[in-house]
Amino acid sequence: MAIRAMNSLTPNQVRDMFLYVGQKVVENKPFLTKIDSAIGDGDHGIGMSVGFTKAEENLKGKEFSNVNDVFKTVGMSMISSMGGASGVIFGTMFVGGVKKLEVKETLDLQLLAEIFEGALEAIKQRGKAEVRDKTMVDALQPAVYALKESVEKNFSLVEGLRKAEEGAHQGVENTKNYVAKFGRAKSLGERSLGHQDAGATTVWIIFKSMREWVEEGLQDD
Amino acid sequence: MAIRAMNSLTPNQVRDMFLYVGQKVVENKPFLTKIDSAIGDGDHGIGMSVGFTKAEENLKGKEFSNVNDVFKTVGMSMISSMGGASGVIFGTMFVGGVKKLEVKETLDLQLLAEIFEGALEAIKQRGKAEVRDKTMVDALQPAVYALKESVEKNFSLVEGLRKAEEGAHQGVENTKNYVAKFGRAKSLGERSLGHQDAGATTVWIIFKSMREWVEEGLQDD
Amino acid sequence: MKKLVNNPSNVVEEMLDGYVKAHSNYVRRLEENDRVVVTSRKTADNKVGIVIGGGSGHEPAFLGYVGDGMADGVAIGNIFASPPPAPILEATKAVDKGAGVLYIFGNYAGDNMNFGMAAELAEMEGIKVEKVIISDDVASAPKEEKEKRRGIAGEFFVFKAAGAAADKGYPLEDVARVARKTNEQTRSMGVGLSPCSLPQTGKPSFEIGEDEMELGLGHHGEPGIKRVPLDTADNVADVLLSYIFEDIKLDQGDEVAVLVNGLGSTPLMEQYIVFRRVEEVLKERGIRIYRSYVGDYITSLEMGGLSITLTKLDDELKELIDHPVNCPRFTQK
Amino acid sequence: MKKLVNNPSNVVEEMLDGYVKAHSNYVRRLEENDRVVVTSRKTADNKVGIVIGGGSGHEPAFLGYVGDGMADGVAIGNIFASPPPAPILEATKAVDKGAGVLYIFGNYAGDNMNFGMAAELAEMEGIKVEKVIISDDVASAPKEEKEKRRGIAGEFFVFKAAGAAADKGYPLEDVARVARKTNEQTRSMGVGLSPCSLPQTGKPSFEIGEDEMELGLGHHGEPGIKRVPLDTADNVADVLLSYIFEDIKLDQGDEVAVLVNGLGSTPLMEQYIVFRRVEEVLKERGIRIYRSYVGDYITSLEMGGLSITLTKLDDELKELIDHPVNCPRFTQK
Ligand SMILES: Nc1ncnc2c1ncn2[C@@H]1O[C@H](COP(=O)(O)OP(=O)(O)O)[C@@H](O)[C@H]1O
Ligand SMILES: Nc1ncnc2c1ncn2[C@@H]1O[C@H](COP(=O)(O)OP(=O)(O)O)[C@@H](O)[C@H]1O
Ligand SMILES: [Mg+2]
Ligand SMILES: [Mg+2]
Ligand SMILES: [Mg+2]
Ligand SMILES: [Mg+2]
Repeated sequence: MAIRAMNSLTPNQVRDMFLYVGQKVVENKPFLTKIDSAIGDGDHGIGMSVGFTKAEENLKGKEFSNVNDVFKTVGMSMISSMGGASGVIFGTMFVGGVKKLEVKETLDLQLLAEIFEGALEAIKQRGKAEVRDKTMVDALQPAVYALKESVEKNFSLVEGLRKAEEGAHQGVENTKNYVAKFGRAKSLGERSLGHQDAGATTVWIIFKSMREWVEEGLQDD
Repeated sequence: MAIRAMNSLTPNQVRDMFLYVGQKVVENKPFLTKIDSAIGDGDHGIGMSVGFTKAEENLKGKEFSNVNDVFKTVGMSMISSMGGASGVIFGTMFVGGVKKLEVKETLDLQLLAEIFEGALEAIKQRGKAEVRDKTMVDALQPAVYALKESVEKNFSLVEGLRKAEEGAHQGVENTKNYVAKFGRAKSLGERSLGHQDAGATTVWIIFKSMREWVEEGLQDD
Repeated sequence: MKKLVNNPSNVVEEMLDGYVKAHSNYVRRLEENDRVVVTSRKTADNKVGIVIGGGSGHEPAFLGYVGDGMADGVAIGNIFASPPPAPILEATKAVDKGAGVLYIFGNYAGDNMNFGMAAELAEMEGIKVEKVIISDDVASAPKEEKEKRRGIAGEFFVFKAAGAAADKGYPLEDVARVARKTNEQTRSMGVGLSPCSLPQTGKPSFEIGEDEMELGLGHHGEPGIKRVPLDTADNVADVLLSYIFEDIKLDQGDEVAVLVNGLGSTPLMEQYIVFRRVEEVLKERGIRIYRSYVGDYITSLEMGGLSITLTKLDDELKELIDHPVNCPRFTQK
Repeated sequence: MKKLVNNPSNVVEEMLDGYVKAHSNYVRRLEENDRVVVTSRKTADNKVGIVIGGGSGHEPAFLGYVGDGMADGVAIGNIFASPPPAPILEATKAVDKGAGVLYIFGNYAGDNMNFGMAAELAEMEGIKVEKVIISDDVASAPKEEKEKRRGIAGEFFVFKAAGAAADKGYPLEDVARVARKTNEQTRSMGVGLSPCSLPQTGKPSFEIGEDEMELGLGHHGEPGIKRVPLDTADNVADVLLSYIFEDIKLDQGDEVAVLVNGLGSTPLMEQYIVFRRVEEVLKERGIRIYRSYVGDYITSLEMGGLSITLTKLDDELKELIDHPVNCPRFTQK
């Protein structure tokens, strides 16, 4: 059942979308390793792969009756398996937005914007990072703004995701101009300039893959 | 009181001769280090310097009434300060020959030959090394033979010492053709070929310096 | 750097496997979560539980300090990465005897967040939890911001004091108080000579010249205060101590516990040479060493270097420092 | 290699200084000879004295093993060089209580000669002395010539057993018998990954490629049996064990003590990973591990690598291995 450019997704489609996203993140492991090696400890690709592999284990073959549980499953898989700062931060990216959300049976652009806005808030609260601190927040925040703007402009789901992807990508580029304030890159000070942040890169890959899946109607079954 | 080419020495002259010998060995520390570094652990120069410095401490300014005590003092200084195999071996080179010797008040070539012959026996018994095992025995044995032959030929003290020096030197050269059987060089097997033995080199330096002192009538006071 | 490992992804699992096999009379792994090691020995009813933890690669810390008189459980992360909340929570449930549980961990973003989440979850399950965050590394932030400092070797003294307090039957708030006091009274300053490398990446944790050292190096290779030429043991001890003396008031007659902690590949010989100078300097200043510890207490794999830790003691802390300990990797009579 | 030292000629003196300052409740240096460290604790009247020793650079061996239930005195040589007879003799006089003294040392030319001379001198002074020479390194000579083998990490088990026997009041000949039996029943096999260097020369103790290891490497960098490519921890454990199994008959149901000994810079993590495999292999063969020890027991400064030691136990040795120990660098309850 390949539907091109769906405008809203069932819980099981959301599941499939994140299975695809996970696949893409795992494929990018060497790339993320290289980025984190330049100014971090080189384990970001490993960590994200562990998290998404755990998510795949917990999503695959399972039926979901609401959107909330899919997000929760992805987020909790990360939190429970990854460890480190990024386990909590990326886990919160999925859990944070649905924590107080009433049960939803379809995911449209408005809900997506709402969920990631909640996630952004939760991450900032948890990790205390703001834009310009050279973290994944630098990619997530513009992505969230793009989603919200797209809702206002009545864009389609795929259009909204493309805007978010572009926003995240711009955020990644911006991180090159910032001095790190969190994580291991922090202690490098000025030496972190010129390098993009690994976590921000992952955020961009996540939005890019979501857009691809929705656009192509790709499915994992 | 500089007497050229003395034919017999008083106990205090023997003392002064060994003070001179010690000085020469200490001067050769870097040379011995280099030799021991090639196939050993590089500490032979350090060790011999420690031993002769201790000997100097115990000889200097002291009056000796017999030859035996001078030899004993040098040997015991080494045994007590150096440690390792070479402390015992070189200590025995001085102690071993006078251990059972009756008290002597002058040192002539015959006594010298007798003392070092006893030393050679004691060292072989202690360390179980024979000629061709690439140790100091390879230098000491020809030196002892040369001394004995010189006694038979009625050579002067300085002539006898020169023959001993030559014998020791030939012994050092011979060690280059032997595979080490003792000490750390032992584990190198064939790789020790082409290198001279450090302890043999020290024996040569000792006889060479004795000859110099007797020849020049050098004194340390 | 060369490693004796199998699959680099499995080093933590396999180390834990080996560890509990070697010390089965002391500890066991939890069935609920295999990244948890808890004491298998009987402890007093109603004893406050102590859960410690952090990344792997610091062995004998942290797992080596689970045993009589120290911690009851440890949550084990990947190399140099905080454990997730799940093992922390499971450790908490396993060691709680109704008197509550104290978390002690170093001040790192990951540990803060994961122990923080675990504490929230534990409290949702009705377990009282207190957290004490260790910040002894004077190199990592100015004096006025001690709470921002990293936790390094001084963690050992906090485990020691809190473990003793719990063993003596102190209630949770007092165990936490004692742990906080120890942290307040503890200062560490380290020096790095050579890096380590992670099994998974093989990359050295930092670059350093053959005759340089890094003053204030962190336990994961974080840069310190400055890169200076390698110096003598005595001068290094003097410099490290000077940072500590500038940071905490120590007067004639004061008593301290001293820890000279090797980072992994620094021989005991060098650690004792440094300790010798520490003792000399403290004596000159009229500061009395009440107890001293020399050795690899909290390492960074095969990193080269060491740190000096001083903890200013009062009567209460002296009693706690004296308390016996029996752990797989630390015993005190 | 970088060192935290002052004058390289003084490293042993300064280490000893630091050591006795750090452990003044356990040990003291002799006034008669400052290269001797003896226990400062009360031991039973008429207890057989145990004097151990050898070169420095193997810390915690040998000085760390002077204390309750192990040795009474240690004679300390320069780095990797036997002590002279004088400190051995002084140690002997200091620890003799009339019941005689046992010397335990590794089978090296220097140690043999110096302990030998000291024994002669001690006997001239009317002290009964027995010598037990340890030769556990299977790599260093063929099986038929066990008496020519070097002593490496297995020395620890001999100290342990003899120390316990002396503590239990065995007479000299029995302490010596037990030490000899332990040596007979002990086999070690090591692997070297990276060299150390002497403070005085700075020269690496051996050369080795980035992906090589030396099977059977000696404790001073002596070449072993062969140079092979670096392998996984499990394969290395298997190979080391295979040499041991070929050398000593171990049948199903036999009981052994196991020591995985780090040479200096090999992280505990890797040592436990190797121990994990050792346990697995012994279990497969139905050999029971009675007690196990993992850690840096006898090192070679900052050398990289480790060794595996197995000691086949009978009832007498089991009792001795179980005996409590309280030393500055090793404690067993
Ligand atoms: N406090 C924080 N808030 C938001 N993101 C953070 C924070 N700390 C770290 N990150 C993100 O985590 C990424 C690093 O992840 P990872 O390499 O997996 O963890 P670690 O830094 O523990 O090695 C950084 O690139 C950054 O984007
Ligand atoms: N058994 C022995 N018999 C005679 N000489 C020996 C013996 N063992 C070693 N030597 C001598 O000692 C020398 C090494 O001395 P040194 O370097 O001071 O000691 P070590 O070998 O302990 O480092 C060798 O070059 C050799 O001449
Ligand atoms: Mg990272
Ligand atoms: Mg040498
Ligand atoms: Mg990390
Ligand atoms: Mg030597």
